[in-house]
Amino acid sequence: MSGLSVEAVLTAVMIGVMGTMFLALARAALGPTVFDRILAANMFGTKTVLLIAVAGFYTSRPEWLDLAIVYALVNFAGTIAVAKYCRFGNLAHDGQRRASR
Amino acid sequence: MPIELILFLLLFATAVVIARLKDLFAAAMLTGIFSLVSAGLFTLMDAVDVAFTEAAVGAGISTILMLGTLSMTARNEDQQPFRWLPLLVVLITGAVLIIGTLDMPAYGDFQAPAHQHELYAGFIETTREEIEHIPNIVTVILASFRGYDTLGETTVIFTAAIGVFLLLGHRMKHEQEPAPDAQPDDPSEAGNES
Amino acid sequence: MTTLELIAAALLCLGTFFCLVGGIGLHRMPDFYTRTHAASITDTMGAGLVLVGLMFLCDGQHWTVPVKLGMVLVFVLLTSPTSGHALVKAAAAEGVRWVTGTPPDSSPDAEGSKEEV
Amino acid sequence: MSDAPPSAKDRRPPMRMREKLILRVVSKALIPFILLFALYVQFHGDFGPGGGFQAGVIFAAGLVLYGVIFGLSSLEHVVPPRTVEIGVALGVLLYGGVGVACLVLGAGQEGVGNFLDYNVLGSHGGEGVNAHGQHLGILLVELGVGITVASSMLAIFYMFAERGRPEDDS
Repeated sequence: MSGLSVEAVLTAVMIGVMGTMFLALARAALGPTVFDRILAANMFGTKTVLLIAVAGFYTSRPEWLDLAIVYALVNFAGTIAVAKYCRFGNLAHDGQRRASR
Repeated sequence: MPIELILFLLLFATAVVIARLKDLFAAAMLTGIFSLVSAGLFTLMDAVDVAFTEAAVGAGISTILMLGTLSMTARNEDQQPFRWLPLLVVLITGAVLIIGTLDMPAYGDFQAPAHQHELYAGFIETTREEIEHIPNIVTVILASFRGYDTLGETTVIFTAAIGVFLLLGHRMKHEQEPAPDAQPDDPSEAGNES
Repeated sequence: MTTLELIAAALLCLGTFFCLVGGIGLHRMPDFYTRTHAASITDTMGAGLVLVGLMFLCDGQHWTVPVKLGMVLVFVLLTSPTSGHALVKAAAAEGVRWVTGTPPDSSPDAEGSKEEV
Repeated sequence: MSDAPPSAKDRRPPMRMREKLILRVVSKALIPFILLFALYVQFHGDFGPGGGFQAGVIFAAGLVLYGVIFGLSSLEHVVPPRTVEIGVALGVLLYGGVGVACLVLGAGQEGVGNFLDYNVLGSHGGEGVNAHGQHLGILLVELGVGITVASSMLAIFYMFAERGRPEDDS
Protein backbone atom coordinates (compact mmCIF):
# COMPACT_ATOMS: atom_id res chain seq x y z
CA MET A 1 0.00 0.00 0.00
CA SER A 2 2.58 2.51 -1.02
CA GLY A 3 1.53 6.02 -1.89
CA LEU A 4 -1.76 5.79 -0.05
CA SER A 5 -1.58 7.85 3.10
CA VAL A 6 -4.18 8.78 5.65
CA GLU A 7 -3.88 12.41 4.58
CA ALA A 8 -4.74 11.51 0.99
CA VAL A 9 -7.80 9.59 2.13
CA LEU A 10 -8.91 12.45 4.34
CA THR A 11 -8.45 14.92 1.50
CA ALA A 12 -10.51 12.69 -0.76
CA VAL A 13 -13.23 12.50 1.86
CA MET A 14 -13.28 16.27 2.23
CA ILE A 15 -13.53 16.76 -1.50
CA GLY A 16 -16.28 14.17 -1.73
CA VAL A 17 -18.21 15.81 1.08
CA MET A 18 -17.85 19.18 -0.57
CA GLY A 19 -19.10 17.70 -3.82
CA THR A 20 -22.16 16.54 -1.93
CA MET A 21 -22.51 20.05 -0.52
CA PHE A 22 -22.53 21.43 -4.05
CA LEU A 23 -25.23 18.97 -5.03
CA ALA A 24 -27.30 19.89 -1.99
CA LEU A 25 -26.85 23.58 -2.73
CA ALA A 26 -28.06 23.02 -6.27
CA ARG A 27 -31.15 21.29 -4.92
CA ALA A 28 -31.69 24.17 -2.50
CA ALA A 29 -31.44 26.60 -5.39
CA LEU A 30 -33.69 24.67 -7.75
CA GLY A 31 -36.46 23.90 -5.33
CA PRO A 32 -39.11 23.37 -6.60
CA THR A 33 -41.02 23.21 -3.34
CA VAL A 34 -39.86 24.91 -0.19
CA PHE A 35 -39.56 21.51 1.48
CA ASP A 36 -36.91 20.47 -1.01
CA ARG A 37 -34.95 23.50 0.03
CA ILE A 38 -35.31 22.71 3.72
CA LEU A 39 -34.28 19.13 3.06
CA ALA A 40 -31.22 20.29 1.17
CA ALA A 41 -30.33 22.78 3.88
CA ASN A 42 -30.62 20.11 6.55
CA MET A 43 -28.43 17.77 4.56
CA PHE A 44 -25.97 20.59 4.06
CA GLY A 45 -25.74 20.97 7.82
CA THR A 46 -24.91 17.30 8.30
CA LYS A 47 -22.28 17.53 5.61
CA THR A 48 -20.72 20.50 7.39
CA VAL A 49 -20.52 18.42 10.55
CA LEU A 50 -18.68 15.75 8.59
CA LEU A 51 -16.43 18.28 6.92
CA ILE A 52 -15.38 19.82 10.20
CA ALA A 53 -14.82 16.47 11.86
CA VAL A 54 -12.65 15.29 8.97
CA ALA A 55 -10.84 18.63 8.80
CA GLY A 56 -10.06 18.33 12.49
CA PHE A 57 -8.32 15.02 11.84
CA TYR A 58 -6.68 16.31 8.70
CA THR A 59 -5.03 19.18 10.55
CA SER A 60 -4.68 17.03 13.69
CA ARG A 61 -6.71 19.42 15.78
CA PRO A 62 -9.40 17.06 17.06
CA GLU A 63 -10.71 19.59 19.55
CA TRP A 64 -12.67 20.99 16.64
CA LEU A 65 -15.14 18.23 17.35
CA ASP A 66 -16.82 20.60 19.80
CA LEU A 67 -17.78 22.59 16.77
CA ALA A 68 -19.20 19.53 15.05
CA ILE A 69 -21.35 18.79 18.09
CA VAL A 70 -22.68 22.33 18.06
CA TYR A 71 -23.62 21.94 14.42
CA ALA A 72 -25.32 18.63 14.97
CA LEU A 73 -27.41 20.09 17.77
CA VAL A 74 -28.16 23.56 16.49
CA ASN A 75 -28.97 22.46 12.97
CA PHE A 76 -31.78 20.37 14.40
CA ALA A 77 -33.28 23.38 16.15
CA GLY A 78 -33.15 25.37 12.93
CA THR A 79 -34.75 22.67 10.82
CA ILE A 80 -37.55 22.05 13.29
CA ALA A 81 -38.28 25.75 13.50
CA VAL A 82 -38.42 25.98 9.72
CA ALA A 83 -40.73 22.97 9.44
CA LYS A 84 -42.94 24.45 12.09
CA TYR A 85 -43.09 27.80 10.41
CA CYS A 86 -43.96 26.10 7.16
CA ARG A 87 -46.80 24.28 8.72
CA PHE A 88 -48.28 26.87 11.02
CA GLY A 89 -47.08 30.20 9.71
CA ASN A 90 -45.69 31.24 13.05
CA LEU A 91 -43.46 29.96 15.78
CA ALA A 92 -45.67 30.35 18.82
CA HIS A 93 -48.09 27.58 18.10
CA ASP A 94 -47.95 24.53 20.31
CA GLY A 95 -49.26 22.19 17.67
CA GLN A 96 -52.26 20.96 19.56
CA ARG A 97 -54.87 23.51 20.12
CA ARG A 98 -55.89 24.46 16.65
CA ALA A 99 -56.58 21.73 14.24
CA SER A 100 -56.53 23.31 10.88
CA ARG A 101 -53.80 25.78 10.38
CA MET B 1 -5.02 25.30 -0.42
CA PRO B 2 -7.46 23.63 -2.78
CA ILE B 3 -9.98 22.76 -0.09
CA GLU B 4 -10.34 26.33 1.00
CA LEU B 5 -10.67 27.34 -2.62
CA ILE B 6 -13.58 24.94 -3.04
CA LEU B 7 -15.17 26.34 0.10
CA PHE B 8 -14.79 29.87 -1.23
CA LEU B 9 -16.48 28.75 -4.43
CA LEU B 10 -19.27 27.23 -2.39
CA LEU B 11 -19.63 30.48 -0.47
CA PHE B 12 -19.82 32.44 -3.70
CA ALA B 13 -22.38 30.06 -5.19
CA THR B 14 -24.52 30.34 -2.05
CA ALA B 15 -24.41 34.13 -2.20
CA VAL B 16 -25.46 34.12 -5.86
CA VAL B 17 -28.32 31.73 -5.11
CA ILE B 18 -29.51 33.89 -2.21
CA ALA B 19 -29.46 37.00 -4.36
CA ARG B 20 -31.48 35.33 -7.09
CA LEU B 21 -34.20 33.90 -4.85
CA LYS B 22 -37.50 35.71 -4.71
CA ASP B 23 -38.87 33.61 -1.88
CA LEU B 24 -37.65 35.27 1.30
CA PHE B 25 -38.34 32.15 3.30
CA ALA B 26 -35.94 30.09 1.22
CA ALA B 27 -33.49 32.98 1.28
CA ALA B 28 -33.55 32.95 5.08
CA MET B 29 -32.70 29.28 5.06
CA LEU B 30 -29.93 29.70 2.57
CA THR B 31 -28.47 32.37 4.82
CA GLY B 32 -28.12 29.54 7.29
CA ILE B 33 -26.20 27.57 4.68
CA PHE B 34 -24.05 30.61 4.01
CA SER B 35 -23.03 30.85 7.61
CA LEU B 36 -22.39 27.12 7.76
CA VAL B 37 -19.96 27.42 4.87
CA SER B 38 -18.25 30.46 6.28
CA ALA B 39 -17.92 28.71 9.61
CA GLY B 40 -16.25 25.80 7.86
CA LEU B 41 -13.91 28.27 6.26
CA PHE B 42 -13.10 29.88 9.60
CA THR B 43 -12.38 26.44 10.98
CA LEU B 44 -9.89 25.73 8.23
CA MET B 45 -8.32 29.11 8.91
CA ASP B 46 -7.80 27.91 12.50
CA ALA B 47 -10.12 30.55 13.93
CA VAL B 48 -12.15 28.08 15.93
CA ASP B 49 -13.73 30.57 18.28
CA VAL B 50 -15.04 32.66 15.41
CA ALA B 51 -16.33 29.53 13.72
CA PHE B 52 -18.03 28.56 16.94
CA THR B 53 -19.84 31.87 17.09
CA GLU B 54 -20.75 31.71 13.45
CA ALA B 55 -22.11 28.20 13.87
CA ALA B 56 -24.16 28.93 16.95
CA VAL B 57 -25.52 32.24 15.77
CA GLY B 58 -25.82 31.79 12.03
CA ALA B 59 -27.16 28.28 11.82
CA GLY B 60 -29.47 28.28 14.79
CA ILE B 61 -30.68 31.49 16.30
CA SER B 62 -30.53 33.84 13.36
CA THR B 63 -32.53 31.51 11.13
CA ILE B 64 -35.16 31.28 13.83
CA LEU B 65 -35.23 35.03 14.37
CA MET B 66 -35.49 35.63 10.65
CA LEU B 67 -38.44 33.26 10.54
CA GLY B 68 -40.00 35.25 13.34
CA THR B 69 -39.55 38.39 11.29
CA LEU B 70 -41.00 36.73 8.21
CA SER B 71 -44.06 35.62 10.14
CA MET B 72 -44.69 39.29 10.88
CA THR B 73 -43.97 40.65 7.44
CA ALA B 74 -44.30 39.35 3.92
CA ARG B 75 -42.97 36.14 2.55
CA ASN B 76 -42.15 37.19 -0.97
CA GLU B 77 -39.86 39.90 -2.13
CA ASP B 78 -41.55 42.90 -3.68
CA GLN B 79 -40.82 43.12 -7.35
CA GLN B 80 -38.94 46.34 -7.74
CA PRO B 81 -38.64 48.05 -11.10
CA PHE B 82 -35.17 48.10 -12.49
CA ARG B 83 -33.29 51.25 -11.58
CA TRP B 84 -29.94 52.48 -12.78
CA LEU B 85 -28.77 54.48 -9.80
CA PRO B 86 -28.67 51.64 -7.25
CA LEU B 87 -26.94 49.42 -9.78
CA LEU B 88 -24.34 52.10 -10.35
CA VAL B 89 -23.78 52.56 -6.63
CA VAL B 90 -23.43 48.82 -6.13
CA LEU B 91 -21.01 48.47 -9.03
CA ILE B 92 -18.84 51.34 -7.84
CA THR B 93 -18.79 50.07 -4.27
CA GLY B 94 -17.93 46.59 -5.44
CA ALA B 95 -15.15 47.89 -7.65
CA VAL B 96 -13.71 49.95 -4.81
CA LEU B 97 -13.80 46.93 -2.52
CA ILE B 98 -12.07 44.75 -5.09
CA ILE B 99 -9.41 47.40 -5.64
CA GLY B 100 -9.01 47.56 -1.89
CA THR B 101 -8.39 43.83 -1.63
CA LEU B 102 -5.52 44.12 -4.09
CA ASP B 103 -3.50 45.85 -1.40
CA MET B 104 -4.17 43.18 1.16
CA PRO B 105 -1.57 40.53 1.87
CA ALA B 106 -2.00 37.17 0.21
CA TYR B 107 -4.17 34.57 1.91
CA GLY B 108 -2.22 32.87 4.66
CA ASP B 109 0.86 34.98 4.04
CA PHE B 110 3.24 34.72 6.95
CA GLN B 111 4.78 38.08 6.05
CA ALA B 112 1.45 39.84 6.49
CA PRO B 113 1.61 42.95 8.69
CA ALA B 114 -0.72 41.38 11.22
CA HIS B 115 1.83 38.66 11.87
CA GLN B 116 4.82 40.96 11.84
CA HIS B 117 3.51 43.51 14.28
CA GLU B 118 5.12 43.50 17.68
CA LEU B 119 1.75 43.19 19.42
CA TYR B 120 1.24 39.82 17.76
CA ALA B 121 4.41 38.35 19.17
CA GLY B 122 3.71 40.05 22.47
CA PHE B 123 0.28 38.57 22.85
CA ILE B 124 1.12 35.10 21.64
CA GLU B 125 4.28 34.69 23.58
CA THR B 126 3.64 36.47 26.82
CA THR B 127 0.10 35.23 27.32
CA ARG B 128 1.18 31.64 27.70
CA GLU B 129 3.81 32.58 30.22
CA GLU B 130 1.75 34.99 32.23
CA ILE B 131 -1.51 33.13 32.50
CA GLU B 132 -0.45 29.55 32.27
CA HIS B 133 -3.67 28.10 33.59
CA ILE B 134 -5.76 29.25 30.67
CA PRO B 135 -4.71 27.63 27.41
CA ASN B 136 -7.20 29.40 25.18
CA ILE B 137 -5.50 32.66 24.28
CA VAL B 138 -8.61 34.02 22.61
CA THR B 139 -10.57 33.86 25.83
CA VAL B 140 -7.76 35.48 27.77
CA ILE B 141 -7.43 38.32 25.30
CA LEU B 142 -11.16 38.90 25.04
CA ALA B 143 -12.03 38.67 28.69
CA SER B 144 -8.93 39.95 30.39
CA PHE B 145 -6.63 42.01 28.20
CA ARG B 146 -9.51 43.58 26.37
CA GLY B 147 -12.02 43.46 29.18
CA TYR B 148 -13.30 46.97 28.52
CA ASP B 149 -13.97 46.07 24.92
CA THR B 150 -15.96 42.98 25.84
CA LEU B 151 -17.87 44.97 28.44
CA GLY B 152 -18.80 47.34 25.64
CA GLU B 153 -19.92 44.47 23.45
CA THR B 154 -22.07 43.05 26.21
CA THR B 155 -23.60 46.47 26.68
CA VAL B 156 -24.36 46.57 22.98
CA ILE B 157 -26.27 43.31 23.24
CA PHE B 158 -28.05 44.65 26.30
CA THR B 159 -28.96 47.80 24.39
CA ALA B 160 -30.21 45.75 21.46
CA ALA B 161 -32.48 43.75 23.75
CA ILE B 162 -33.76 46.97 25.32
CA GLY B 163 -34.42 48.34 21.86
CA VAL B 164 -36.42 45.27 20.93
CA PHE B 165 -38.35 45.56 24.19
CA LEU B 166 -39.22 49.14 23.40
CA LEU B 167 -40.15 48.53 19.79
CA LEU B 168 -42.05 45.28 20.00
CA GLY B 169 -42.79 44.61 23.63
CA HIS B 170 -45.89 45.48 25.47
CA ARG B 171 -44.49 44.16 28.74
CA MET B 172 -44.88 40.67 27.28
CA LYS B 173 -48.17 40.29 29.11
CA HIS B 174 -50.40 37.36 28.55
CA GLU B 175 -53.55 39.38 28.87
CA GLN B 176 -52.94 41.38 25.73
CA GLU B 177 -55.81 41.29 23.33
CA PRO B 178 -54.93 39.47 20.15
CA ALA B 179 -54.59 42.06 17.47
CA PRO B 180 -56.28 40.98 14.27
CA ASP B 181 -53.31 41.86 12.12
CA ALA B 182 -50.92 40.01 14.34
CA GLN B 183 -51.87 36.74 12.78
CA PRO B 184 -50.66 36.41 9.24
CA ASP B 185 -52.37 34.20 6.78
CA ASP B 186 -50.60 30.98 6.21
CA PRO B 187 -48.54 32.11 3.28
CA SER B 188 -48.21 28.74 1.66
CA GLU B 189 -51.93 28.29 1.60
CA ALA B 190 -52.49 30.84 -1.10
CA GLY B 191 -49.94 29.31 -3.40
CA ASN B 192 -51.25 25.86 -2.77
CA GLU B 193 -54.87 26.10 -3.37
CA SER B 194 -55.22 28.74 -5.97
CA MET C 1 -0.54 2.21 6.72
CA THR C 2 -1.41 0.11 9.68
CA THR C 3 -4.38 -2.21 9.77
CA LEU C 4 -6.42 0.28 11.73
CA GLU C 5 -5.70 2.95 9.19
CA LEU C 6 -6.66 0.61 6.38
CA ILE C 7 -9.99 -0.12 8.02
CA ALA C 8 -10.49 3.60 8.59
CA ALA C 9 -9.67 4.39 4.98
CA ALA C 10 -12.10 1.77 3.74
CA LEU C 11 -14.89 3.07 5.97
CA LEU C 12 -14.18 6.69 5.05
CA CYS C 13 -14.23 5.94 1.35
CA LEU C 14 -17.44 3.95 1.67
CA GLY C 15 -19.03 6.76 3.65
CA THR C 16 -18.02 9.33 1.07
CA PHE C 17 -19.43 7.10 -1.62
CA PHE C 18 -22.78 7.02 0.17
CA CYS C 19 -22.67 10.80 0.60
CA LEU C 20 -22.16 11.29 -3.10
CA VAL C 21 -24.83 8.74 -3.95
CA GLY C 22 -27.26 10.60 -1.74
CA GLY C 23 -26.32 13.90 -3.30
CA ILE C 24 -26.90 12.52 -6.77
CA GLY C 25 -30.13 10.93 -5.62
CA LEU C 26 -31.26 14.34 -4.43
CA HIS C 27 -31.30 15.33 -8.08
CA ARG C 28 -32.37 12.11 -9.72
CA MET C 29 -35.37 11.39 -7.54
CA PRO C 30 -38.64 12.64 -8.96
CA ASP C 31 -40.42 14.20 -6.00
CA PHE C 32 -39.91 15.47 -2.50
CA TYR C 33 -40.77 12.28 -0.65
CA THR C 34 -38.31 10.15 -2.57
CA ARG C 35 -35.67 12.84 -2.21
CA THR C 36 -36.07 12.51 1.54
CA HIS C 37 -34.92 8.95 1.09
CA ALA C 38 -31.80 10.06 -0.75
CA ALA C 39 -31.01 12.70 1.84
CA SER C 40 -31.41 10.30 4.71
CA ILE C 41 -28.89 7.93 3.14
CA THR C 42 -26.24 10.62 3.40
CA ASP C 43 -27.20 11.29 6.99
CA THR C 44 -27.20 7.72 8.20
CA MET C 45 -24.90 5.62 6.07
CA GLY C 46 -22.66 8.45 4.89
CA ALA C 47 -22.21 10.31 8.15
CA GLY C 48 -22.24 7.11 10.16
CA LEU C 49 -19.53 5.38 8.18
CA VAL C 50 -17.35 8.48 8.02
CA LEU C 51 -17.60 9.08 11.75
CA VAL C 52 -16.93 5.43 12.58
CA GLY C 53 -14.00 5.55 10.19
CA LEU C 54 -12.64 8.57 12.01
CA MET C 55 -12.93 6.67 15.27
CA PHE C 56 -10.42 4.18 13.93
CA LEU C 57 -7.96 7.04 13.50
CA CYS C 58 -8.17 8.00 17.16
CA ASP C 59 -5.13 5.97 18.09
CA GLY C 60 -2.95 8.02 20.37
CA GLN C 61 -5.46 10.82 20.82
CA HIS C 62 -7.00 11.98 24.04
CA TRP C 63 -9.83 9.72 25.13
CA THR C 64 -12.39 12.48 24.69
CA VAL C 65 -11.90 12.43 20.93
CA PRO C 66 -13.62 9.11 20.19
CA VAL C 67 -16.24 9.94 22.80
CA LYS C 68 -17.00 13.21 21.07
CA LEU C 69 -17.12 11.44 17.73
CA GLY C 70 -19.61 9.02 19.23
CA MET C 71 -21.66 11.94 20.51
CA VAL C 72 -21.72 13.52 17.07
CA LEU C 73 -22.77 10.17 15.63
CA VAL C 74 -25.57 9.72 18.15
CA PHE C 75 -26.82 13.25 17.64
CA VAL C 76 -26.77 12.95 13.86
CA LEU C 77 -28.52 9.60 14.01
CA LEU C 78 -31.14 11.04 16.36
CA THR C 79 -31.77 14.41 14.78
CA SER C 80 -31.68 13.74 11.10
CA PRO C 81 -34.43 11.11 10.90
CA THR C 82 -36.49 13.22 13.28
CA SER C 83 -36.21 16.35 11.23
CA GLY C 84 -36.87 14.30 8.12
CA HIS C 85 -39.99 12.97 9.76
CA ALA C 86 -41.13 16.46 10.72
CA LEU C 87 -40.45 17.71 7.22
CA VAL C 88 -42.41 14.95 5.55
CA LYS C 89 -45.31 15.50 7.92
CA ALA C 90 -45.29 19.19 7.15
CA ALA C 91 -45.05 18.53 3.43
CA ALA C 92 -47.90 16.05 3.52
CA ALA C 93 -50.00 18.53 5.43
CA GLU C 94 -49.22 21.18 2.86
CA GLY C 95 -50.21 18.83 0.07
CA VAL C 96 -46.94 18.51 -1.75
CA ARG C 97 -47.46 16.28 -4.75
CA TRP C 98 -46.42 12.67 -4.89
CA VAL C 99 -44.98 11.40 -8.05
CA THR C 100 -47.70 8.82 -8.46
CA GLY C 101 -50.49 11.22 -7.78
CA THR C 102 -51.49 13.62 -5.10
CA PRO C 103 -51.96 13.21 -1.39
CA PRO C 104 -55.56 12.38 -0.55
CA ASP C 105 -56.32 15.80 0.79
CA SER C 106 -55.06 18.06 -1.96
CA SER C 107 -56.70 19.15 -5.11
CA PRO C 108 -55.80 17.08 -8.15
CA ASP C 109 -56.06 19.90 -10.67
CA ALA C 110 -53.41 22.13 -9.19
CA GLU C 111 -50.70 20.64 -11.29
CA GLY C 112 -48.78 23.76 -12.22
CA SER C 113 -49.38 25.74 -9.12
CA LYS C 114 -47.67 23.10 -7.02
CA GLU C 115 -44.36 24.31 -8.28
CA GLU C 116 -42.76 27.06 -6.24
CA VAL C 117 -44.92 26.66 -3.21
CA MET D 1 -56.73 18.45 20.07
CA SER D 2 -59.72 20.06 18.64
CA ASP D 3 -62.81 18.13 17.81
CA ALA D 4 -64.25 20.83 15.65
CA PRO D 5 -64.93 19.53 12.16
CA PRO D 6 -62.73 21.19 9.59
CA SER D 7 -64.52 23.65 7.43
CA ALA D 8 -64.66 23.22 3.70
CA LYS D 9 -61.75 25.54 3.23
CA ASP D 10 -59.49 23.66 5.59
CA ARG D 11 -58.71 20.48 3.81
CA ARG D 12 -56.02 19.33 6.13
CA PRO D 13 -56.98 16.62 8.56
CA PRO D 14 -57.07 17.58 12.21
CA MET D 15 -53.77 17.00 13.84
CA ARG D 16 -53.59 14.30 16.42
CA MET D 17 -51.23 14.05 19.31
CA ARG D 18 -49.61 10.98 17.88
CA GLU D 19 -48.33 12.88 14.90
CA LYS D 20 -45.88 14.83 16.99
CA LEU D 21 -44.94 11.98 19.26
CA ILE D 22 -41.59 11.28 17.63
CA LEU D 23 -40.66 14.93 17.58
CA ARG D 24 -41.58 15.39 21.19
CA VAL D 25 -39.77 12.32 22.46
CA VAL D 26 -36.58 13.03 20.53
CA SER D 27 -36.51 16.67 21.49
CA LYS D 28 -37.13 15.82 25.10
CA ALA D 29 -34.07 13.62 24.92
CA LEU D 30 -32.01 16.20 23.07
CA ILE D 31 -32.78 19.46 24.83
CA PRO D 32 -30.98 18.49 28.06
CA PHE D 33 -27.92 17.72 25.97
CA ILE D 34 -28.09 21.07 24.25
CA LEU D 35 -28.35 22.89 27.56
CA LEU D 36 -25.58 20.80 29.11
CA PHE D 37 -23.38 21.39 26.12
CA ALA D 38 -24.02 25.11 26.40
CA LEU D 39 -22.84 24.98 30.01
CA TYR D 40 -19.80 22.98 28.91
CA VAL D 41 -18.96 25.61 26.34
CA GLN D 42 -19.52 28.31 28.95
CA PHE D 43 -17.27 26.93 31.64
CA HIS D 44 -14.78 25.17 29.42
CA GLY D 45 -14.21 28.28 27.34
CA ASP D 46 -10.84 28.92 28.97
CA PHE D 47 -9.56 25.55 27.82
CA GLY D 48 -11.18 24.88 24.50
CA PRO D 49 -13.00 26.89 21.89
CA GLY D 50 -16.01 28.75 23.11
CA GLY D 51 -16.95 31.28 25.70
CA GLY D 52 -19.82 33.24 27.06
CA PHE D 53 -21.26 34.49 23.81
CA GLN D 54 -21.36 31.10 22.11
CA ALA D 55 -22.69 29.41 25.22
CA GLY D 56 -25.45 31.97 25.60
CA VAL D 57 -26.54 31.49 22.03
CA ILE D 58 -26.55 27.70 22.30
CA PHE D 59 -28.49 27.84 25.55
CA ALA D 60 -31.04 30.13 23.97
CA ALA D 61 -31.25 27.83 20.94
CA GLY D 62 -32.07 24.89 23.20
CA LEU D 63 -34.81 26.82 24.96
CA VAL D 64 -36.16 28.12 21.68
CA LEU D 65 -36.31 24.56 20.38
CA TYR D 66 -38.41 23.70 23.40
CA GLY D 67 -40.67 26.63 22.70
CA VAL D 68 -41.01 25.74 19.05
CA ILE D 69 -41.99 22.16 19.74
CA PHE D 70 -44.07 22.47 22.88
CA GLY D 71 -45.55 25.89 22.27
CA LEU D 72 -44.72 29.35 23.43
CA SER D 73 -46.87 29.13 26.54
CA SER D 74 -44.96 26.07 27.74
CA LEU D 75 -41.71 27.93 27.28
CA GLU D 76 -43.09 30.89 29.17
CA HIS D 77 -43.93 28.47 31.92
CA VAL D 78 -40.31 27.30 32.06
CA VAL D 79 -38.67 30.69 31.62
CA PRO D 80 -41.09 33.46 32.54
CA PRO D 81 -40.67 36.65 30.49
CA ARG D 82 -39.97 38.51 33.69
CA THR D 83 -36.93 36.28 34.31
CA VAL D 84 -35.68 37.02 30.83
CA GLU D 85 -36.02 40.74 31.38
CA ILE D 86 -34.07 40.48 34.60
CA GLY D 87 -31.45 38.26 32.98
CA VAL D 88 -30.73 40.77 30.25
CA ALA D 89 -29.66 43.30 32.84
CA LEU D 90 -28.18 40.82 35.29
CA GLY D 91 -25.38 39.74 32.97
CA VAL D 92 -24.16 43.27 32.35
CA LEU D 93 -24.49 43.93 36.06
CA LEU D 94 -22.34 40.89 36.84
CA TYR D 95 -19.70 42.03 34.38
CA GLY D 96 -19.65 45.54 35.71
CA GLY D 97 -19.83 44.22 39.25
CA VAL D 98 -16.65 42.22 38.76
CA GLY D 99 -15.00 45.42 37.60
CA VAL D 100 -16.18 47.33 40.63
CA ALA D 101 -15.13 44.48 42.90
CA CYS D 102 -11.66 44.71 41.40
CA LEU D 103 -11.66 48.43 42.10
CA VAL D 104 -12.67 47.98 45.71
CA LEU D 105 -10.45 44.98 46.43
CA GLY D 106 -7.50 46.60 44.74
CA ALA D 107 -7.95 49.72 46.79
CA GLY D 108 -8.06 47.62 49.92
CA GLN D 109 -4.99 45.52 49.12
CA GLU D 110 -2.66 47.77 47.24
CA GLY D 111 -4.13 51.20 47.72
CA VAL D 112 -4.97 51.52 44.03
CA GLY D 113 -7.60 49.48 42.23
CA ASN D 114 -8.13 49.21 38.53
CA PHE D 115 -11.43 48.46 36.86
CA LEU D 116 -11.47 44.85 35.59
CA ASP D 117 -8.00 44.14 36.89
CA TYR D 118 -8.55 40.56 37.94
CA ASN D 119 -5.22 40.09 39.64
CA VAL D 120 -6.60 41.29 42.95
CA LEU D 121 -9.32 38.65 42.90
CA GLY D 122 -6.84 35.85 43.60
CA SER D 123 -6.51 34.31 46.98
CA HIS D 124 -2.87 35.31 47.29
CA GLY D 125 -2.51 38.82 46.04
CA GLY D 126 0.80 40.29 45.12
CA GLU D 127 2.86 41.66 42.33
CA GLY D 128 2.57 40.51 38.77
CA VAL D 129 -0.05 38.36 37.17
CA ASN D 130 -2.11 36.27 39.51
CA ALA D 131 -3.30 33.25 37.56
CA HIS D 132 -5.94 32.31 40.08
CA GLY D 133 -7.41 35.78 40.10
CA GLN D 134 -7.33 35.97 36.32
CA HIS D 135 -9.08 32.64 36.10
CA LEU D 136 -11.82 33.65 38.49
CA GLY D 137 -12.29 37.01 36.83
CA ILE D 138 -12.52 35.55 33.35
CA LEU D 139 -14.96 32.90 34.53
CA LEU D 140 -17.27 35.45 36.14
CA VAL D 141 -17.08 37.87 33.26
CA GLU D 142 -17.83 35.16 30.73
CA LEU D 143 -20.76 34.07 32.86
CA GLY D 144 -22.09 37.61 32.70
CA VAL D 145 -21.74 37.67 28.94
CA GLY D 146 -23.47 34.31 28.68
CA ILE D 147 -26.43 35.37 30.83
CA THR D 148 -26.95 38.57 28.87
CA VAL D 149 -26.68 36.89 25.49
CA ALA D 150 -28.98 34.01 26.35
CA SER D 151 -31.58 36.31 27.84
CA SER D 152 -31.39 38.74 24.94
CA MET D 153 -31.83 36.02 22.34
CA LEU D 154 -34.72 34.58 24.27
CA ALA D 155 -36.27 38.01 24.71
CA ILE D 156 -36.07 38.70 21.00
CA PHE D 157 -37.61 35.31 20.28
CA TYR D 158 -40.43 36.06 22.73
CA MET D 159 -41.09 39.39 21.07
CA PHE D 160 -41.20 37.93 17.59
CA ALA D 161 -43.17 34.84 18.43
CA GLU D 162 -45.63 36.78 20.55
CA ARG D 163 -46.68 38.77 17.54
CA GLY D 164 -47.49 35.69 15.55
CA ARG D 165 -49.24 33.94 18.39
CA PRO D 166 -52.63 32.59 17.41
CA GLU D 167 -55.43 33.68 19.71
CA ASP D 168 -55.29 31.16 22.47
CA ASP D 169 -56.34 31.12 26.06
CA SER D 170 -53.57 29.59 28.01
